[in-house]
Amino acid sequence: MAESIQEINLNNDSPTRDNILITSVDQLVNWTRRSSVWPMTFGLACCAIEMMATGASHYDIDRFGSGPFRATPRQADLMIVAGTVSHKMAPRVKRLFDQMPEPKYVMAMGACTVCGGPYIKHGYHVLKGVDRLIPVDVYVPGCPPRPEALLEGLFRIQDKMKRERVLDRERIGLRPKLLVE
Amino acid sequence: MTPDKVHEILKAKHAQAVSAFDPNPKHPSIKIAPEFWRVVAKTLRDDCGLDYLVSLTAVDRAAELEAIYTLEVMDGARCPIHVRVLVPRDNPLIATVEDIWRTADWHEREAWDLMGITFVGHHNLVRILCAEDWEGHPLRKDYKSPDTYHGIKNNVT
Amino acid sequence: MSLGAYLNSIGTSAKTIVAGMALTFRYLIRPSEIVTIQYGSKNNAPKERYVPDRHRGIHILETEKCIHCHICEKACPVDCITMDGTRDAPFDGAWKGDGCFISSFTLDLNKCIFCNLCCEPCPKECIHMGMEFDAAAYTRAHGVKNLLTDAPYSEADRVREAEARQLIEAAEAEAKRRKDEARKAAAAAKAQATPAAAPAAPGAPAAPKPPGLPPPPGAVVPKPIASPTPGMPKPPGAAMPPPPAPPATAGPAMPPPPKPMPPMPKPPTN
Amino acid sequence: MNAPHIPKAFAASDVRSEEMLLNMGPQHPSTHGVFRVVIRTDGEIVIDSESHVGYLHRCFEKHCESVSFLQSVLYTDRLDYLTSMGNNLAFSLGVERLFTDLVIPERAEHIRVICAELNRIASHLLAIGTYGMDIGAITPFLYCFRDREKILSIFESICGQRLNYNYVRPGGVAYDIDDSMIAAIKDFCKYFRPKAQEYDDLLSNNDIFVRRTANVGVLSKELALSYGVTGPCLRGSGVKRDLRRDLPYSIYSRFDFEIPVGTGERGTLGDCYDRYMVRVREMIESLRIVEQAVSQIPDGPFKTDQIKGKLRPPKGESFIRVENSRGELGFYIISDGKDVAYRVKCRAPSFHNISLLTDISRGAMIADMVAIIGSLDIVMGEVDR
Amino acid sequence: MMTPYTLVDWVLGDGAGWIARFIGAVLVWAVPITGFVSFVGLLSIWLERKISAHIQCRLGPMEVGYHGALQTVADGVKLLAKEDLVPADADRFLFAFAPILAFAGTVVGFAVVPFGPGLIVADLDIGIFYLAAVGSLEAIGVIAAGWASNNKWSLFGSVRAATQVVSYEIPMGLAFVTIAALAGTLSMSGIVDQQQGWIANWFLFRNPFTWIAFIIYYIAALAECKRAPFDLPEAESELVSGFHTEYSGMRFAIFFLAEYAQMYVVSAVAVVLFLGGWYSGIAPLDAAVGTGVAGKLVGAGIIVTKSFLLVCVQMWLRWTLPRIRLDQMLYLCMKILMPFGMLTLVGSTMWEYYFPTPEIAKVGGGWTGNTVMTGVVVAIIGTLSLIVYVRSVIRSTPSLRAASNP
Repeated sequence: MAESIQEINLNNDSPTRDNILITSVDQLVNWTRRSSVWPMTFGLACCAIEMMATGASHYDIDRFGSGPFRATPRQADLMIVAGTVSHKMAPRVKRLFDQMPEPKYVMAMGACTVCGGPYIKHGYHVLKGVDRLIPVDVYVPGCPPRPEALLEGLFRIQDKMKRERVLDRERIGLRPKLLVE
Repeated sequence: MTPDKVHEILKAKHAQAVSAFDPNPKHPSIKIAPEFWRVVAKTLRDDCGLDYLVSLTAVDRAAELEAIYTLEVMDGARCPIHVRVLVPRDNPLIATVEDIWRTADWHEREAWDLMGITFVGHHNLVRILCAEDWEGHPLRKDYKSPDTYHGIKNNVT
Repeated sequence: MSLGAYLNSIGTSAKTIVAGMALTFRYLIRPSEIVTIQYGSKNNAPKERYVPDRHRGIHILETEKCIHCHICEKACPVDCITMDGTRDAPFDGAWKGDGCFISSFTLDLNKCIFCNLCCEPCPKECIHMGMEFDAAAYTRAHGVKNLLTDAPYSEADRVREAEARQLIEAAEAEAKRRKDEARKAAAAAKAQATPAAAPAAPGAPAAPKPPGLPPPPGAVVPKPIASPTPGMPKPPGAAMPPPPAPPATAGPAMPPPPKPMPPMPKPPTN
Repeated sequence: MNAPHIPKAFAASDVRSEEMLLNMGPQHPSTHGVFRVVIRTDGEIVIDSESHVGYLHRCFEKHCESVSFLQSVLYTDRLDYLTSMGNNLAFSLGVERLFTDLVIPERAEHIRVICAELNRIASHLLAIGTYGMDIGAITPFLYCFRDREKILSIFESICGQRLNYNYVRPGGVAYDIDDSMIAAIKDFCKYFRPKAQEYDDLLSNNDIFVRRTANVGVLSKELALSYGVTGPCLRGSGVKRDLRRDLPYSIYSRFDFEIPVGTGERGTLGDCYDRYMVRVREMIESLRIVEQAVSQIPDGPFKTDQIKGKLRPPKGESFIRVENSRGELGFYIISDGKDVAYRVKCRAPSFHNISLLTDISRGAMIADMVAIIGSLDIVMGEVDR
Repeated sequence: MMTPYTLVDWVLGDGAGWIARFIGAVLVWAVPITGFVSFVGLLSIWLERKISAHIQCRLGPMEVGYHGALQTVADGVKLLAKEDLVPADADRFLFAFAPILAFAGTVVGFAVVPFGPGLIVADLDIGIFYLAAVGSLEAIGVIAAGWASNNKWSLFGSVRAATQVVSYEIPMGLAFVTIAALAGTLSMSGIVDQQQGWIANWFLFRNPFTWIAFIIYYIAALAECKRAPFDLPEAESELVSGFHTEYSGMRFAIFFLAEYAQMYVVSAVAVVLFLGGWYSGIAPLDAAVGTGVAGKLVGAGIIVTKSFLLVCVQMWLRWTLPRIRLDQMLYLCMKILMPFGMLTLVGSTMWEYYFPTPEIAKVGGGWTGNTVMTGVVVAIIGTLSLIVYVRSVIRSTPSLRAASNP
């Protein structure tokens, strides 16, 4: 079921994307980034409880180096948006995302952040998907997704990190697009 | 403090205020005219001892907006009584009871925010749940949710 | 604060701190207390089976039992199930259901909240929530799942459904035309029969048994589906070519109204 | 060069120490979700605070007016997402109250009580864990989650979901529970009793924890009653009120359990420590209820067969309250005979419990402010609905 | 007293000019010390995550290298490769300089920390005094960081750090003075030499008051490193993350390293002052090893393992105890540690006056008066911990508990 990495190029805009040269420096730096993804505690609603469960003893996200949940956006690499983003909360989410230092990644956890979830038809105050606000790297559907599904999402982020290039500031082809209809 | 006794007290004190009384044991309710509401509220709390406002439900009856106060005696037999206050839809004004029951503060702000009933005399009647600059009162039957909010598309399924 | 209380407070805090430390030390030196299921670990498999039988995971559809009744589509609170097909006549590239032909049955996992409200009212219990839970994806499009092929909804699916749409309309139009003819033929047959019968038995008290359903005018054998269309990885139902579908009975034109929703069925045995 | 200006002795008023406006913003590790407090502090002491809620307003009441009764049970799951079984039970009882002659089978009643009480234990475990983390002890949080994981796996084997169960429905429960699940519940009861003792060593008796919570955030009986506070926060102030005992719904009258009440043992009556201890003792009481219910569970249908097809309660209004883990969760349901409710109002306990933060935290320190918010144990899904 | 004889003299001979000696000192000591500091950082960060994991019934870093061995390397290099971000209107220079100041304030303490019989950077004869002086340099870095990052939370963190670090230096000073009075010298190697011989010779067992001095020193050390119950400056749940809220990437890594380096320094000093430095406490073993290169290596091994054991105790404390409040922290310092510190100073010197440890014990160590005293104290400690253990066993098995209190 997992989408292979080639599929990331769905929104590639530069033809040279496929034969990019991953130098050994890239591989080392990508390995370090991949093995210590520090998530930011950004729990909004029910998905936050499952995120805590992933951090707890039973599923232990610390095994993959993502143990320290940093409270401040400055020290976080991965922003897991866990829970419904309402319109009143949206500007805060945007600001927190901007405060994160580059290379930053966003994981939309739960149906509410992917596309509005249970509140999609009558939720006037709910943002229909957080990718209308900030570019999302990985979508993890579920309401709430199991801790294992969250770990799968983390593995997707790690797979994506494998293809980063240290000098490529704009992360051509890998930087996700804002959903603008 | 059974509903019938409350009804007698109210009948005795404010005869013209009480307009209807439904003694159904499962769901007792009294209808009060809005202009006497503040006075009746005082007697409800002081004389009848209903010192605990459980909740304030704002309902959009097609022609009028209705505020249902669910009251109860905190220490006694816990049987809640529902007091209805109906106000016309165009200018829905109800006197605030914030100083009588402290829970009314946030409940009235919520009723104003979602249903649009203005509570006269409330110390800061601002939106509590929706965003500060939200237009309209979402729980009204004729409410249409906005298509975009701050440029972000909203009505999409 | 008297000297006694002062010393006592130091004593209690020391004692309670030592008690707490003793507890954590017991956990530190006993690796048997570790409860971690090593999910996703490359070197050793997870210890316990982590998904129970009734787990609400990603849906599985048994296409052969589906009667295309749209109940699950209506029961879903977020409308994430969309299906298309017809009960009237077969068309190319259709998945064969139980008395119907389905062209598309997609489920948008992004919207789905895994509440099992679609599987409960299904009269044939052909849609179940499976064990699989991993649906992480890089793009939203990858979240939409085609339940007929158990694969993400691809571009090819969309094109195939557009064509199927035309075929369905054609098939339904043709079926309706055939039904009108049947009704006209039946009406004409009845018109001749009644003037002959009327003078014979005006006084017969017992109402004559209402004429049985007139036999369908010569069962038009619909064109059997050509060989199962290529590109259909999931062979529909039995391997042998599907028996010619009986044309809709000449009785009530629209398909039999779906039975009133039965009381909530017994638990799903998925 | 004039003589250097030697200031005369500093008068206290000369020293400029203006107050600071601190924004314990919607995203803060200790605000238990998206809850914002604007604090005016003078150094470490909080002078005044103003709470802002609504960051998780998910239009629950609008949904109940737009989707059918059966589907709105879903949305009650997501109100107090730590005790979803309790929310489902409250909504189901409210809808059943609209019917005149509806009888719920015995087995369904027992399953409902078991699930509600197990969910209460799970919710209190998380409340105690996060409260320990607010005070600074991280390990109890992990122990609480380890025990909570056992309850979640029981719920998942019963209804398939770990958090939002959609299990207790008007008319009974969605699926039956078989013997393996009953055995799992019995094992949990045996497993959990000694574990509860551990939390005493780590938190309840720990002198640093006691000093951080005793005499902090004292909630007097009158203030609690005037704000309509219910649940462990009210019982922490010594008021013995519990709907399961005062206004018994479902079959709670058959089980014997006590109502733990704050006694002010380590500080004054109604401080943070009392609220915490009430939750710890309530877990043991809930465990007793579950043990009794599991032993008495009869066979039989798990759902009434009086409700056929579409759930269409008769026209009328009903108001029902249930003792959830955070207090009285009430539903005012107005139905006009159709299968979609005309209006549903949810009376959320956390909405009341947090509204008194301004009065209770005046004069406390910032570290105490965090302890007070933790001891009130609010869930934002319920406050903002 | 041995003449100060440091490695630099040994390498360069004593004739070289002061520039050569300075460069020699840099090459011979500064490079290995910073190497050692980063090694200490790597090891103790990994150790902390593993200890905290096993305490919390989970596994901790597993996938990055065998059992997470390369985890800290990955963290470090990743922080290096992060964006260099300075908040909008922060004070750029101070923002950049603060972590350096904090790290320097910690590493400078390594100058007097011995690693073996001769392995000491500068065997100052005022060793402990130098340590007390240098202790508060790191606090200046933290205050600068809090002020420069223009964030109210970090300002709170830095002001709390200021009060804490400065006020806990007094009880630490008292503990230093108690040991200096016993040892008669301030130089670190001098103090360690006094603790030769049997374990009974360690200053910890010298007299009952040094027990209290050790506990006071250890608590004050915890407060200096801003750890365990005293982590008010970077209180995770109150001040978002205290003074290093605005720091990211490399600057945050330097703060992180400074914290763990200071944990090591403080533990090493505790080992030197109380737990017999590089002596293993078994006289024949020390004698057998002698003072040659082997002696230096074994001595270094002993002092480093002892220090890491104390660092592990600090981690064990952190993952058990909640955080105390600002006023309680000051109450503990002013009302408990200081009075008891003065008590131990007076007590231990009077004890030394009435029950002097004869010269033999000081130099070679035979069985003497204080051995009896040590036996008594060890017996008391033993029975006490036995009682606590038995009580916890009784309490944890319900059947016994029911019997014990009907």
